[in-house]
Amino acid sequence: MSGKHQSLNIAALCFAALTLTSCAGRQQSVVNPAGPQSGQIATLWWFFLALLSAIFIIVMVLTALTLTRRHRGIEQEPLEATHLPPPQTEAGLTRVVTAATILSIVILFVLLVTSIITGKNLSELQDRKNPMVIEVTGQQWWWQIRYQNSDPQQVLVTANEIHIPVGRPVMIRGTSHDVIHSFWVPNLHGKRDLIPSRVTTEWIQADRPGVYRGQCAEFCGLQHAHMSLWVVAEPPDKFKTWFDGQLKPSAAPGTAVLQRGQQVFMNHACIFCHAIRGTSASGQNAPDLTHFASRRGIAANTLPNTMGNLGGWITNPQNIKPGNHMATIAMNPPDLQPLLQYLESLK
Amino acid sequence: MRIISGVICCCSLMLISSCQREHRDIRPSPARLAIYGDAAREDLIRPGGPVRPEAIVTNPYNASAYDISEGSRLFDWYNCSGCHAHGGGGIGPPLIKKYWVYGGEPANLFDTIVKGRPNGMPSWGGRIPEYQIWELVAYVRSMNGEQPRSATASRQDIIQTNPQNVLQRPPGVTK
Amino acid sequence: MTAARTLDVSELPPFRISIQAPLWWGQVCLIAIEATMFSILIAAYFYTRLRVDVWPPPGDQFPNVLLPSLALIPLILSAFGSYWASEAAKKDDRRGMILGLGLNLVLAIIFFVMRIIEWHSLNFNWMADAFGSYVWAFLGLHSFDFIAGLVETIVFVVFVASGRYGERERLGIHVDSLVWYFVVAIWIPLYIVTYWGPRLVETAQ
Amino acid sequence: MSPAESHVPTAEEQEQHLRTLENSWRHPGGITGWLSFTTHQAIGMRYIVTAFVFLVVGGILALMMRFQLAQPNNTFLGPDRYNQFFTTHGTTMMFLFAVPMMEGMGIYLVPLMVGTRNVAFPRLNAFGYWMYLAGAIFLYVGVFQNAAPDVGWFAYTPLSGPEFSPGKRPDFWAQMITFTEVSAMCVAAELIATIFKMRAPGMSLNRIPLFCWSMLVQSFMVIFAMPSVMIASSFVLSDRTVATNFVNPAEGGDPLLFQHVFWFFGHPEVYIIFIPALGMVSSIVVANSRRHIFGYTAMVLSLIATGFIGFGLWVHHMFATGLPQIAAGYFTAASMMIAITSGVQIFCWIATLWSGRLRLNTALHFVFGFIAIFVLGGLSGVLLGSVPLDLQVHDTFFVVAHFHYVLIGGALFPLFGGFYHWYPKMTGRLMNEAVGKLNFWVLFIGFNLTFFPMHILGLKGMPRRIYTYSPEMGWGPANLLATVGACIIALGGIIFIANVVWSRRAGKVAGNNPWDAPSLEWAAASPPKNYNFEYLPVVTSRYALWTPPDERVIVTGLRSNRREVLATTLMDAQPDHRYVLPPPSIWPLLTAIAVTIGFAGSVFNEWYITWGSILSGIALIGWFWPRRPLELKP
Repeated sequence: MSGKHQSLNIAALCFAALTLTSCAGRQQSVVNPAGPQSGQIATLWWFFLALLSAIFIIVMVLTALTLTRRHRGIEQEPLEATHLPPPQTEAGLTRVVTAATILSIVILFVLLVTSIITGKNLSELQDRKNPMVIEVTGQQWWWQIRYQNSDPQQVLVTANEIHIPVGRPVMIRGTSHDVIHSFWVPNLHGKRDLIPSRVTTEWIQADRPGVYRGQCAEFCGLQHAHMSLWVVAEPPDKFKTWFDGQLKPSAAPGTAVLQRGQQVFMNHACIFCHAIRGTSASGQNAPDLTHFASRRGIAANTLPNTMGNLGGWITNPQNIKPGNHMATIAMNPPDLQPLLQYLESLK
Repeated sequence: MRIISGVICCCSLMLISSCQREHRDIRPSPARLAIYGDAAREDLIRPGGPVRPEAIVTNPYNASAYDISEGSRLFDWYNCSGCHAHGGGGIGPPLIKKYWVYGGEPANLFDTIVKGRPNGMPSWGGRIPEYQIWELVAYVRSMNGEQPRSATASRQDIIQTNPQNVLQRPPGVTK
Repeated sequence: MTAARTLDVSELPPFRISIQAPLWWGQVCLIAIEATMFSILIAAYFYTRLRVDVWPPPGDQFPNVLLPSLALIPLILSAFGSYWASEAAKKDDRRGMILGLGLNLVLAIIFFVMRIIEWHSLNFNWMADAFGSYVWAFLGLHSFDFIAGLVETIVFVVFVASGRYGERERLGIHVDSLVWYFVVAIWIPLYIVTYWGPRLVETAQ
Repeated sequence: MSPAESHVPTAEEQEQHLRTLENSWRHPGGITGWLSFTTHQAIGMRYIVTAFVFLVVGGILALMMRFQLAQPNNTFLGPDRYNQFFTTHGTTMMFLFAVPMMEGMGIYLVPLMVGTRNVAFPRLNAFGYWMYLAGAIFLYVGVFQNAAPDVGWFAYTPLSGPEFSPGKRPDFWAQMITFTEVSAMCVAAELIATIFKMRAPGMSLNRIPLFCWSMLVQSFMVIFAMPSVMIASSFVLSDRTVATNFVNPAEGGDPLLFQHVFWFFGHPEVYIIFIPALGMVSSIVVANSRRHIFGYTAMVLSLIATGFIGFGLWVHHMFATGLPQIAAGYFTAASMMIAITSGVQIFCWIATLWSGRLRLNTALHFVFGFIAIFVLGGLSGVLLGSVPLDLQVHDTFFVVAHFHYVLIGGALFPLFGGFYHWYPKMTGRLMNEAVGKLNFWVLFIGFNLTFFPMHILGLKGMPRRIYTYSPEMGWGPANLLATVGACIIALGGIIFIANVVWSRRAGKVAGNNPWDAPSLEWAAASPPKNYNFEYLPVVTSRYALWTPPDERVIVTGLRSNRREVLATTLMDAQPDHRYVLPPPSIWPLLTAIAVTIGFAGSVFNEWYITWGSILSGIALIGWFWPRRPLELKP
């Protein structure tokens, strides 16, 4: 049937289009799993896809066959007299339709069982003994990340970038500060909504080192499109060094320029919303900037973290992310340059 | 058919009539980015002081629902609620009232926020841009019903659900 | 269309005041809609209630049950008035219709007065919390239906008393009785949820 | 009561009968007269035309969105505009196009198909249309006031709550729903009463045309689904206006409650939209394969089963909120079960086509297109029913692709087929077949070009409802392809409109039954007279017009000097009594205006509810004011 050919052509066309850019977009893909959960789901996906495509093709072929000359009655007597085909045809059709119905019930049952088994396996991939707990709080439009720990000295607060050790299950406990968001890193696991006044949990685990992109998947307002995060999976030792580095307070500004920059930061609205550990800045409404320079992106990874982008972001955030909550402050160049240098020094 | 044309007519009428309530000044105009600087701080000799800036005396964001809600967000973020609670007052005077020491008109409120006032009200002029001050003014006035009800939020949705408290809850407890 | 045979229906009555009337079925559909609405609201009530530990929330006292329970008596009796009227409507008995509707009216008003008195004893309003919102939603929605039914009854009394009525109005009275049965019947679950709900589920916890 | 060998009306009796009938069913003249029409053809046509206008409007919005997404970091619309557009697009297509369009077709066709003169409650019918129109205007007043809803067509709280949606945007959304629900419920009630009580004598339940069955099931779904969306939208509205706390987590409410209540409507809504379409498919297939439908009983049962199961799987829209395993398992099973009922119908149609003698006209083209697209959409639906897979593709473009395959494939294609099938009945002229087939291919190609790539976008991690994306995501090419496809769809729409307009003037004259179709609407004149049938037909088989003429029976003895119809019994449609329908009236419009004042005003000030109720009370009294003659003389 034309429908089938049509769809297949389109499919081919799309895959062609995709291969052109196959290098790009691998970091946020359902079919490029990097952990056990996403791996299981991907397997299930291919299984479903194969089975369902088979069904689709069969149905389409049958439909197409009804279009042959024979069925269009061009080579057969018309039905105008009775408007019913001969009884044996009818009986045959009844048998076929019954069989098809039963078959589809069986297939659906198989799909149901496999899907439930996979679901069960997913929920069993947990490390109850010494879980590594990361609390993710969705906010319009960024992610607050909090490495939970019984020892308050070991609690780390950062934003928009999660580092996890390879091969260790990590428990994501999520909630929201304002509206409903959804935590989604396709290469690692499916979605989990972050709902105000509720805590939702999800277990993720990365089996190979890499940088995986996640994005808010529940519409959350003006800048829903620019609310992404990076998950960096590293070998345990590398993770340890990163973690310890992040625990340290920010380095005191060495040079005069950096001191000036810090002063600018403290004297402007920045200080009301941002925190920099080791200074008097302790705002909680916006990302913690203690080790800002070590992060990959700014504005919830809307832009790569370069001094140029940072300058553009600070002077006019509403251009880059219209509607976001960062204050627009007309800052004169003599103030701006030191501030940028100071922020970029927060390694 | 006649009905359809009628619809089109009133739609075009709507298009012409602008609606202040729904206006969203997402990109504040450069004119409203002014930082008044610490020079604006109140001198203790002349409480009240002259209204600044003389240029604008009516709030540009008056009756704009978006800016009122932005104001209420800033009211929390800049911790105004620390002293004024949610209008009820505490360390600072209540903001839901009829008599204002330094005047309750938009221009007076603007002035108060820019310069600060004796006995604790800090000067914000040096810190936050003009447009945010006007948003705060709009919100403070809405507390006293001096903004159209249709532009004011009926209530704050999730004031008491602080994520940290939520996350501290032992599993299973829902409230 | 051309046909050899015909089916002559001229002997059939031009109307029928019974379950056979299309209007009866239309009314049943509208009642089904209302009933569904209230059941969903009740389900939502219990969903909300089971998410919290203290119910009603601190500060809200239990709505007292004495007056509403007494009020059930005139309410249920009023349904009989309505039944009387609908039977009379079938037999085209004018006196019966007036008396039935009148009885219905008087008892309904008594009930409503009792409800209004009872409202003042509630120490919370719909803005207080979810509990308040639901209680007032139940009361408000049911009162709305109730008043609508009341007005309908009054109108019919006027029509019948003034003699400007025929089969259509009699059918109307018959079908209107369905509405009134519903208004009465739906209040009983709502009454239980509103006044006993908090207590019952509380003890269940 | 059985057909008697009684007196067949003579020619001059018929003449006389016809004249009085014409007279008692004549439309009132003048603009007030036009505003007080109550015949089902007029109201049905108003529904269809209005709904089609909103299909075009929604389509234009969709096209704008496609332009915005055509390339990375595009600034054609910007976030605020984009959010308003996709919300208005979804809301328009769901509430202002799909449901009213299906109801319009039902109102137009059901009385013809069951062989009566009008719907059971003509004035309620008119009222329903005015409410729908008022709701549509209300929403678009908002749109043009820069107050279009911008929170998604299922305005999740707390995003749609008072704190995060300043202004009146979600209020316009919520109140528009109230309008359209009232209208939908009126239609449901009167269609049920019509199908139950006003069928032609002899049309027992097992002889009802499948389209009427589907409208019946749809009407029942409306009755049990719509109240729940009214509750949901009222939660939002009252939280926003009078500060109730139904969904406010701070005061014991729960945002998830809104999702439950909304989806308890939202999922059946899909079936409310496409079950009538299934009925249309059956009509087209029967007429154009020239044979009885295969497995009538199986079809009816699966329609009813769909109606029931449709209420059992709302939670599969909420898997990502983290539900207990067991609940998720149940809803997966339910989602799979509904695939069976749809599958049975597909099989039956294929069997019918297989053993029929196909007349491959445009309508049948659209049926084949429907099968191709809808099967694909249904299969991807099975995929979404599985919890683990749903966690990945939920709220991505994969879902966007899925529901467009189901809704456009499942509802729009049959609808266009229906247009081509019934256009001759509605206008008396056939649509141009050559243009029609071109129209089909353009739409079909454009559709697949637009929505198939979205599956892949979803797998590549593109969430829905994002107004832009960065180049390095690699979503550019597929999106560009989709935009091109959208333009082709628009072209298809233009071809269709051109064909409609051209055929209206110059199409081939159709005659009563151009397709030699079996159902009763083809016995009426095209376009039908206000009274549909000169003499009401008596039905002796499931395919009335395929019974030889000499076995046909007509009803005599109905008075023609007033709008009188026949009420029959529920099960086997025995004549029970005659039933007089009211004359045209302006009161439905006045009532609708009164209710509109209440609804629209209450968005800004809750007291309007009171004023609106008082006004509508007055209007209703006018509506039911006793008519002369008070006594219905036999």
